[in-house]
Amino acid sequence: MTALSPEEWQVLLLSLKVSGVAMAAILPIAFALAWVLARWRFPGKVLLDALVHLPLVLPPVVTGWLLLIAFGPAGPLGRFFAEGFGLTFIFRWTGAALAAAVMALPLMVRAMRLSIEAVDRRLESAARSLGAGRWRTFATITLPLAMPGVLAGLVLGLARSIGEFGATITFASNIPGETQTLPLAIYSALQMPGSEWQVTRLAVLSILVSLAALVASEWLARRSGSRYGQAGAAHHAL
Amino acid sequence: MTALSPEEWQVLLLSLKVSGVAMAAILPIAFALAWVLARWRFPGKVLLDALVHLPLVLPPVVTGWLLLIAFGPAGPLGRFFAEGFGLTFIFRWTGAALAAAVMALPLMVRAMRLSIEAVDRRLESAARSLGAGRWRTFATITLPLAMPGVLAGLVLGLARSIGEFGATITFASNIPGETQTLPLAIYSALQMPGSEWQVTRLAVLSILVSLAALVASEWLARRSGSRYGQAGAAHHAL
Amino acid sequence: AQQSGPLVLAAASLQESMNAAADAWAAKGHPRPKISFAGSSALARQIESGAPADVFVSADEPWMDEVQSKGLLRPRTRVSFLTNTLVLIGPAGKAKRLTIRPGFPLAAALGPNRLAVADPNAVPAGIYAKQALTRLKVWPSVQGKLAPAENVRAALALVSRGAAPLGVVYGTDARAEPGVQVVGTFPASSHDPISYPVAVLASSRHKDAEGFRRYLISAEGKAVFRGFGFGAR
Amino acid sequence: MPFDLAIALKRGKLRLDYAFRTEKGGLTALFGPSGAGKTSLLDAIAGLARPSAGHILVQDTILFDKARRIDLRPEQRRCGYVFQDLRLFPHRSVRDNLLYGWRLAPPAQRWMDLDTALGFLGIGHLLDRSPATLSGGEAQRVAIGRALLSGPRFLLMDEPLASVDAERREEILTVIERIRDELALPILYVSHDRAEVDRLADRVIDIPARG
Amino acid sequence: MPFDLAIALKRGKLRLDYAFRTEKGGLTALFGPSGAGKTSLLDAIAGLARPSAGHILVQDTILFDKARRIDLRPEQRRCGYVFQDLRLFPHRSVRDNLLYGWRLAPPAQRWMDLDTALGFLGIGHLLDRSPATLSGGEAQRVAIGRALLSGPRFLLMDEPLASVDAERREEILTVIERIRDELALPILYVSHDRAEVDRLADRVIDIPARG
Ligand SMILES: Nc1ncnc2c1ncn2[C@@H]1O[C@H](COP(=O)(O)OP(=O)(O)OP(=O)(O)O)[C@@H](O)[C@H]1O
Ligand SMILES: Nc1ncnc2c1ncn2[C@@H]1O[C@H](COP(=O)(O)OP(=O)(O)OP(=O)(O)O)[C@@H](O)[C@H]1O
Ligand SMILES: [Mg+2]
Ligand SMILES: [Mg+2]
Repeated sequence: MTALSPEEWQVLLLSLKVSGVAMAAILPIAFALAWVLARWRFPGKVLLDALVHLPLVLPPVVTGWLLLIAFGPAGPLGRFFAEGFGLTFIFRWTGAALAAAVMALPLMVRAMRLSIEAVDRRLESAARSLGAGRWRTFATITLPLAMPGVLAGLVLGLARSIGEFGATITFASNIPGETQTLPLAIYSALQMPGSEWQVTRLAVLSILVSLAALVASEWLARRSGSRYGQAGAAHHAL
Repeated sequence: MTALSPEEWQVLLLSLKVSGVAMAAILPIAFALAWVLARWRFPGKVLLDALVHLPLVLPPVVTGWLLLIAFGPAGPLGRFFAEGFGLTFIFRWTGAALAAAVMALPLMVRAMRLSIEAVDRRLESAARSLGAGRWRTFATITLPLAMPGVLAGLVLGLARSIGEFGATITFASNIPGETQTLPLAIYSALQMPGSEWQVTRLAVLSILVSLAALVASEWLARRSGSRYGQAGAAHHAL
Repeated sequence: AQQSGPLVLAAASLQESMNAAADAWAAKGHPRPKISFAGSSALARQIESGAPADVFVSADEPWMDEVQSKGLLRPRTRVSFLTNTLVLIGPAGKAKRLTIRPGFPLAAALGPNRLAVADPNAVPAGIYAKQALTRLKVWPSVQGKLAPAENVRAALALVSRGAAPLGVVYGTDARAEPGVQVVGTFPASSHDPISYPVAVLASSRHKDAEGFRRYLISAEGKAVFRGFGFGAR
Repeated sequence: MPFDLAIALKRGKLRLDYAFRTEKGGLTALFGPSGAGKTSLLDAIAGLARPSAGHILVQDTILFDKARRIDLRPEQRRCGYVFQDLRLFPHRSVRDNLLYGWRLAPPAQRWMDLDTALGFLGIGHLLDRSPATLSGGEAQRVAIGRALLSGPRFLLMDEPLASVDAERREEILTVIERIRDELALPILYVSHDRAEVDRLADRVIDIPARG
Repeated sequence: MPFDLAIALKRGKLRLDYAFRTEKGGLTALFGPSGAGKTSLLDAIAGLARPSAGHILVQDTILFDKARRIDLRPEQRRCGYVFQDLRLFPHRSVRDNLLYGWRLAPPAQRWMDLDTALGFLGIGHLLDRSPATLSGGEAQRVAIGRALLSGPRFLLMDEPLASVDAERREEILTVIERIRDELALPILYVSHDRAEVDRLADRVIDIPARG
């Protein structure tokens, strides 16, 4: 494989920017939702759960269309962000990031929720009685213990956001240098007959990016010792 | 909302068939992969992991295209299944199920893997010393303890398969009554101006299907007592 | 912002030709337009939601009608400037010629296999194909043997990959893909005229928008598209 | 008064009632059959189980009073709780477990340092280990050390020496006696070992069997 | 010979060596300081830790022999292991925990039935409870019952009475004595309680401290 062309660099860097910003923005929201779904009990919880799953269930094009209605220049949220923060989404890389974040959300919430539910709450009460407040207990006990789910959620979300196509093209359009991420570039290439080589190069780029994310997450998982439970059990190997 | 038209019924029932068969077929494979990734150590594990994530990373159209190459009439796997089992995929509902299964795979594997990794292996060795062989230990201890992940994987996979569009239309085409699932019907409707009402009806159908799946999974989770860990900890609520 | 070119929303099937036209326009000293290629329906919805673009090139008339009916086009800028043909294709080197006339034996030529088309209920190329096959009285015999694809390029890929022995696509697509060959051309009378309208959007503030539109519909612009097999009006 | 409490507590279908006062400092042993509710009582005092009625005072500080709507959060109660099920933090080294509460306590409240604890508990060589690799008795000693190092105002010890060997037990008992006498810390101590109780306790509270 | 073993075992950086034989049936106590390697030895005999060398025979059956490449799987060894950390199955009721091994054992191998076990362990009222809701001593008795009900050929008991109250302890000890005498089951028994050991043990093996 020869070196990347300037256009390929542009697409790659844009993809990284879009996915990176999407993950950074959605991670706390996803964790908060996972927390609420794991720990709280309230009427309508199933509805919130369903709402979170929505971007998974609906065809991405429909999600993109809904984003267009909500976050477009005339949409209520679109106006809110434009007037409140000077933030516009349509035809901008921020829109691609928004689409990627929304599509990644359900995957992240599920993985994190699973790990939060698995945390032994007796350890939290031990921390409390040792003098740690709610927040410190959360930061020093719950969050590290839920780390495998956070990392899994991040990997899933990142992979999903790297691959996001339908919602992005519908909502943010396919503008080179602004919203043309890897999958959109692949789509454009697929529109031209005889572009297999170009498609392959772009697909391999996608794969490499997420392979890097995977390796990084495995490394983080090992470093954060998030598999401590197995360390002790290792000598019980049968 | 008025009653469903015959076409809508057809789409709904086909979607249920496709997703149901996809889940039934992929569940054991996903669990086996999750197991291997959670429990085994071998060179190239990261590669297997990356391979599993592939359908998430690549734009669905590319996955569909790869399926076409592998499972098409001329593809190696296509030939294998056609000759060995009389099973063809292209342009058939089985192809839509295959596409849905492949797209759901990474989500299912991650959720299951997370739960398998969280199983306390000391409990497995206790079962072994009480006379249970590997398989019985698996069936009576490991699997039930990993059930939250299995259920989460099923819900994620089902939602994803209900929403699957790009790979299906590329690989299995958009044949009414054969491969036209809910998202494909939605797509067709979206292509025509003034079809918002039709799109909305179909989207609501999708949502209802996965809401039902969610409720069922919550019910199963409660019934299988998969949150036993929290039962005892409930009185430690702070 | 006026340093960069106008934002053009163009149907995905114009990918190569529109890029070539933009290059030619840029070579004349203008900032190169930014072009977003997607399905006409997606682009039209973006325009309807108030997206700030300058020029819209649709692959069919109904979506341009839709946008126009909402008052989103700059008055008197809409022109249908390109035409295309509809052809029957088969895999390169393997397909036998078929004469396309009323009642021609399409079903027999397919045998047990399927005919690749763009979605005949939704996508323009599919709608034209359905019209043509209906007028030629072969629709009833092939109606159950269709493989409707997401768009015309995907239908093309089904044939070039050997998944379908025959397909109905635009002449421009068939010409660009070496993996297929034209088996026959549908008479222009068998379907509505295939035309591509262009218009400047009402919200456009870009000084080059009208200039680029004029270039596209000029003899020079049309020549670029002719090079890709389009007809020009 | 070191301990002054009268509470009602729900555990599943069971309702547990407790009421006692201890007159002066020292070590109070809780003695009673398995399942009588000793751990439940300690949980309530630590603020980890909420009584349905009553009050809890430790050294004249109100930790809980239903009528006056006082319910101090666990982290405000400053108890040094050695849990029956230990509850070491599995993701932290033995050192970090030991210092968890120590680091949170204001220096003025600390009354034991790490080296002292390591000495009489005999766990100096385990500092860098993960709790999952400890033997039963090692883990138990770490749990004792963690509670003592958090600078508590009173101790709740739930069978703290259950799987500690005789020699080490002797050393730890001596330290507990010193804490009782020199620091005058109120201690609630659960044990099934009559000899231990007789030696340590200034007073024995009997928790009768229920149900 | 009830037990005949000589093995070397790795635990982290530690290397543990054991070698002893017991001449006739009965109860052998393992006595030694915390961290000496008592649990590790029981794990090796149960087949849950693999020795790097040596052999393990119980009642003349070879469970492990490095030289002859024999290594029976844990489920083939038929040991009744009361774990120091109990290891009750959290997703099953107390009843299902108790009957887990019982159901797996061929009827001819069972030598105790559920009612007998419930009787002397005093856990009849807990059958439908989830292990997470048990008190420390209750859980421990369930763990003893589960091991006895699995119809084992020999018992490995790791501080089985650590948090059981005196009265109940007496009853359980009586039953263990009966098992030792009437069934002539070899028992390896870990305890830190000298009195308990003196009363039960036919022989005491000292496991010295290491490192
Ligand atoms: N969630 C629950 N549901 C039902 N019963 C419960 C629950 N939690 C605790 N119990 C019961 O409450 C009683 C008191 O339990 P507790 O742990 O306080 O006993 P204890 O005196 O500490 O016993 P031990 O000496 O065995 O540790 C026990 O009988 C226990 O089974
Ligand atoms: N994974 C490990 N890494 C390092 N050391 C370990 C590991 N597992 C066990 N050990 C050490 O091996 C030694 C023996 O442990 P074992 O559990 O057999 O002790 P024990 O005699 O049962 O002690 P106790 O009476 O406290 O239960 C201990 O010092 C323990 O710390
Ligand atoms: Mg207790
Ligand atoms: Mg031990």
